[in-house]
Amino acid sequence: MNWGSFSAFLHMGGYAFYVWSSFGLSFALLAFELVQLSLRKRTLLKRLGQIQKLNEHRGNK
Amino acid sequence: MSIVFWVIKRDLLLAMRRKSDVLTTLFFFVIVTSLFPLGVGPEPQLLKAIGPGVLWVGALLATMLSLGRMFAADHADGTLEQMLICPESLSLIVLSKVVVHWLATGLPLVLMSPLLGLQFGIEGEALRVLTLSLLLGTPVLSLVGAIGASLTLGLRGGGVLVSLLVLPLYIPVLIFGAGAVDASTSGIGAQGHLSLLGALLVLALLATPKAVASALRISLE
Amino acid sequence: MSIVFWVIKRDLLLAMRRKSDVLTTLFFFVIVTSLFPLGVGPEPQLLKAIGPGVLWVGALLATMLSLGRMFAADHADGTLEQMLICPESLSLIVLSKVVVHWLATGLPLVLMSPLLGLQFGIEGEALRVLTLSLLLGTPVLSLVGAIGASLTLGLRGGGVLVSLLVLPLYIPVLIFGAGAVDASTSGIGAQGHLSLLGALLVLALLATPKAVASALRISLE
Amino acid sequence: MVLTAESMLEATELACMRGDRILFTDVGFRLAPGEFLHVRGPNGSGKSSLLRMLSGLLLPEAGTVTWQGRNIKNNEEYHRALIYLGHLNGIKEELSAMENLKITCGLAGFDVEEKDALDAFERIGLFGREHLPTKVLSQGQRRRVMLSRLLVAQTPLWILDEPIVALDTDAIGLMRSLFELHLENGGMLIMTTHQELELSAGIYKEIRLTS
Amino acid sequence: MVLTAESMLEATELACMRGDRILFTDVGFRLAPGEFLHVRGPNGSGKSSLLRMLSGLLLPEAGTVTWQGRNIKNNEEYHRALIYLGHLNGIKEELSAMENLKITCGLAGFDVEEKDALDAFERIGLFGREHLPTKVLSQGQRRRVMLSRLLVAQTPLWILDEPIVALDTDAIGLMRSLFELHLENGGMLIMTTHQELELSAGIYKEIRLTS
Amino acid sequence: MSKINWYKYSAPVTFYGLAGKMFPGFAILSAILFAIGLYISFFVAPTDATQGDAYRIIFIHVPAAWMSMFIYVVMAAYAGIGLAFNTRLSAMMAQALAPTGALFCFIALFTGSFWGKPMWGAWWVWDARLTSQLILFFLYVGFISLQAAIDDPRRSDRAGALIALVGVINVPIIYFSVKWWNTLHQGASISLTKAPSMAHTMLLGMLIMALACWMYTIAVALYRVRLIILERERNSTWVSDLMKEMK
Ligand code: HEM
Ligand SMILES: Nc1ncnc2c1ncn2[C@@H]1O[C@H](COP(=O)(O)OP(=O)(O)OP(=O)(O)O)[C@@H](O)[C@H]1O
Ligand SMILES: Nc1ncnc2c1ncn2[C@@H]1O[C@H](COP(=O)(O)OP(=O)(O)OP(=O)(O)O)[C@@H](O)[C@H]1O
Ligand SMILES: [Mg+2]
Ligand SMILES: [Mg+2]
Repeated sequence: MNWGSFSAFLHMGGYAFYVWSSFGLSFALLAFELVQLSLRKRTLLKRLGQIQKLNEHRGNK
Repeated sequence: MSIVFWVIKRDLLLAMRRKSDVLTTLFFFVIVTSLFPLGVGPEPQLLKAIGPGVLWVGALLATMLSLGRMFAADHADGTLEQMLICPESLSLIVLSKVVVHWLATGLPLVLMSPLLGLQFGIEGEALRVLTLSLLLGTPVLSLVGAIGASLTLGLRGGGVLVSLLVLPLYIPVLIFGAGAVDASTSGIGAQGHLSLLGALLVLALLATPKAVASALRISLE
Repeated sequence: MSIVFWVIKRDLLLAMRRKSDVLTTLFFFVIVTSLFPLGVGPEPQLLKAIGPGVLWVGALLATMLSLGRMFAADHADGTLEQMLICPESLSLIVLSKVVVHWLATGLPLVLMSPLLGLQFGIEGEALRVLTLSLLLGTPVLSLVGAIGASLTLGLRGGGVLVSLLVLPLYIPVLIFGAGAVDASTSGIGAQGHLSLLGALLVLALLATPKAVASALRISLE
Repeated sequence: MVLTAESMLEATELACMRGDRILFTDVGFRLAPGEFLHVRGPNGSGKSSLLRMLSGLLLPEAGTVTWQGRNIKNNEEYHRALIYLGHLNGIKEELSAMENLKITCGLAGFDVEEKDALDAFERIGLFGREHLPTKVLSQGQRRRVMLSRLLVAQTPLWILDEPIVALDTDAIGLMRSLFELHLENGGMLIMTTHQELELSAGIYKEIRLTS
Repeated sequence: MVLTAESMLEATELACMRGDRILFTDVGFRLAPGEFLHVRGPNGSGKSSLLRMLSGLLLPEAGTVTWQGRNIKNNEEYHRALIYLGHLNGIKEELSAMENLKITCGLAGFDVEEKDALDAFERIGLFGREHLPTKVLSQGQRRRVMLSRLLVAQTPLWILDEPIVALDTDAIGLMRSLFELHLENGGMLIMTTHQELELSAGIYKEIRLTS
Repeated sequence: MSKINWYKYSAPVTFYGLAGKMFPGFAILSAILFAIGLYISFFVAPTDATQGDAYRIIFIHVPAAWMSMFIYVVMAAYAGIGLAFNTRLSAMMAQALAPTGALFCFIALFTGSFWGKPMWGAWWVWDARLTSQLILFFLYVGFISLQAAIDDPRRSDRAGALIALVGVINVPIIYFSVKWWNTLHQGASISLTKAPSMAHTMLLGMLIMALACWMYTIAVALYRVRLIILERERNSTWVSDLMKEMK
């Protein structure tokens, strides 16, 4: 174990800003990609549902 | 008044739809500034010295290149004809169009400039002054550019003509703008340069819309 | 073979008729390079150091901006369709068009560069190397640029796309080109850089026409 | 030449010169509500030029055009009363039919409801294509987008340069009935076309240009 | 389906998809010398798309097009035998009619004599306008510049997309007789048009697309 | 309608199901590996003698840099196969990989920046490696925006493939030209300080993080390619059957 205390861990030997920004932003970006993908899936399914409805509507006619 | 709303709405919509037009200018700016280190070599000292100049020249060129688009599409597809025969004041339409032009070209440049400044090693106060000078200067570039754009509408090789017409008018803006940063780093203070830029902006706001309106009428004869 | 003749004749005729198109590129080159002293300040030492870089970046930007015109007019008025269904080899047509493009944009830049070099205080051997590097490099820019131009034909905001696509491909040319002058002034000798530029030229001559031909077919689907 | 109460648009002794060629001289007419002026003539005789003159886009070499007795130059009222559709479509390829219509009408000074616009598109046969960018539409469909403006506008004077080019027979039929309705309601129509188009309403007038 | 000796152009089971819309499926025909294929259908039904497919500009979603039994893809011989004129003019606004004609023919692989070109312009009614830049010409005159190519070319297959749009009646008459001559000489013609155009020569065939 | 050659549409259909089955496995694997990798990065690996704790950025920086390069090559390979054999699935795979590749490229760029500031005192220097990474980012953005600008999927696949191939030929040219440019010019003032004798645990940590990134990439690409398939086939019968099932 490298760190004497939790605050030492957070302090990162004086490089807290750089280290945490790097890791934080990186994982935030990965998470953002996942969120964006699931949003895209949701809108796509909605649109497919609409197409479906439209087709049924036409079929009934 | 509603005409202003419609023109702005339409042009913003078009800008959104043709996102890449907006991006062109921004990207061009980024390219110009990033190519320089590749051209002149990587020494930090040299880069820091030429940084503000490069950014300002980049902004100026990017704006100049986007001028062609200000009225050209409307001219080619006949919308401009419709605007001329529309009952509202043409100056107002022109002003709205210029505002959208700045929102779509000038503003992104201003927002991008701190990042590019960092690549040249410009930091702190100098970076702040650089951004501020661009914020004041780019609207002037759009306004003055509109005159050139409207005068050269539909002419063969409008491109070179626009540049020829607006370039002399742009040079004061460039000198005060790039000068502001130098003044601030050399300790003179950028106050004077920035006020002059502000004065140029007010002048341009008052004078150009009418000039552009009459230029448009002449061009569409 | 006669197709080459006709394409070249036609494009040269059009270039003569639209003289201002040719002038635009040249003029842009002149502007970029002349604005820099205004932006970065007048110290001769600084200017001499950045001179080759500025000229090369200027040439690169000028070529990049002219790429849009390479196929756009032919696309808009349907001539390109006719070329695709014409019995002759498309690669040959493409090559002819690129040649004219270079004659109308690259060559004038090369001819102009000694003059602009002098403005930056570049002289003697260095100036000779600069011109030579441009002479070897600008045809590569035209050739490689044709790929970008053909792929983005008729797309929204082709402008930025072309820049995005060709820029990374241009960088080696820029580096070797601007590097040649530095190498010659620093005494290493420009031989190596210039041979590399020559190699790039041969590579581009062999590979690009086919790539452009297929890009055109893709774009006109 | 006394101005009758009814004649709204009046052109006197118009002349047009293009390059070093005189296209026409001494063209004049009066137009009252419910009248239809057909401008005829072979290709290149100056029809489009005349129409542009009447809309104020081209200054006449000689002669004047007046609207309710006032010259049309810088005449706001005239521009409010006019729709001019030329050879150019005046539509943006990137925008959909719906956006195009809303915006052209907005620019002309009146708002269109989404519903009215949809109605118009349905009538003109663009149903289901309202939201496609116009550049993917066929030649005839693009013309229809431009013409849909006539369905929602309430202006008295229409100046149309070959409006029915590229339209199929159904669409031509629709346009014919639209023109008839417009004339019956007291509208005025100035038009060129090389195809035959007989209207059963309105008073027919004709100008023949020769080349 | 046996290939008869005479059928030169043959299309089988063509299908076309645009965006997510199926425009047509299962379109097929054979064309022999002296035959005239009229592609009909309302606006947006896919006529232009079919013609582009037949000229090799658009890959069919399904089906094949053959010329003398060989697929037209990368088929030089076919392209030598073909003239395709679409909605776009394919002419350069800055060049004169004469330059345009010479160059398009040059690109298509044969040279035109100045004299023949002048003859063609005289016949098509552009006399005296040959040396004006085409951009100052009227709408109909521009179409004529494009069509003048048909007067000097010797190719057997013409594919024309609404060729008579914007032409006046004289010019339409001229085009009609030109088409008839072409068919009589054993040429083939594929065409769309919304206007009526009855030809008194050749064998008439028809494809009707629905929307 | 029956005359359309449905055969060439069949591959995406089957792959749609397959990708759905494979996705969870890779996703879970990547989560576990990330956890282990992060544990090693922060708790097992010791503080560096010269760089202090700032060096820990290496555990995200280097894997991201590796990924950005690998993904480009893989993407170009898929695109090339798609162009040569007209297989739509591989074109879709290329399209699905590109955003993730660009993302890693971006991560490498800014983590490098955040490392450079404390180490060199500058956010950015025009070093060969940095510059070529920046250019790689431009290549990604070019590919993505070209595909996004084309509405017609067939054209967008083929145009994208062409530019990806041209790009992949150019990457080595760019790399060497930049390197040469830089070494010719540069004094000894600044150079990329290589970590002294890479410690064992550091290497292990980097490898595990890299593996985690790989799993992440595969999972995300599978997920995205499913969406692309659905989007493109939205009018086909199997999609509407699927939609009925889901109701
Ligand atoms: C924006 C800045 C930076 C960028 C774009 C960048 C880019 C890269 C790239 C592309 C690689 C992979 C190279 C390969 O595997 O051959 C890499 C590896 C590496 N980078 Fe960076 N870097 C940056 C800043 C830094 C800084 C500031 C440091 C340390 C002070 C650093 C240390 C390393 C190390 C140690 C490696 C692994 C070296 C190896 O595997 O050979 N980087 N970087
Ligand atoms: N610079 C010029 N020099 C000579 N003639 C010119 C010039 N500019 C225009 N013209 C002529 O002016 C006429 C333009 O006429 P216009 O477009 O009004 O014709 P139109 O009647 O609308 O024909 P169309 O039915 O073909 O549309 C053409 O005959 C053209 O040749
Ligand atoms: N991306 C797309 N999405 C939906 N529909 C599309 C798309 N692209 C094209 N279309 C449709 O394809 C058709 C194009 O048809 P085409 O141009 O061949 O028609 P046409 O028969 O020549 O019509 P016209 O008589 O008007 O010239 C139009 O109906 C258009 O709406
Ligand atoms: Mg006309
Ligand atoms: Mg059509």
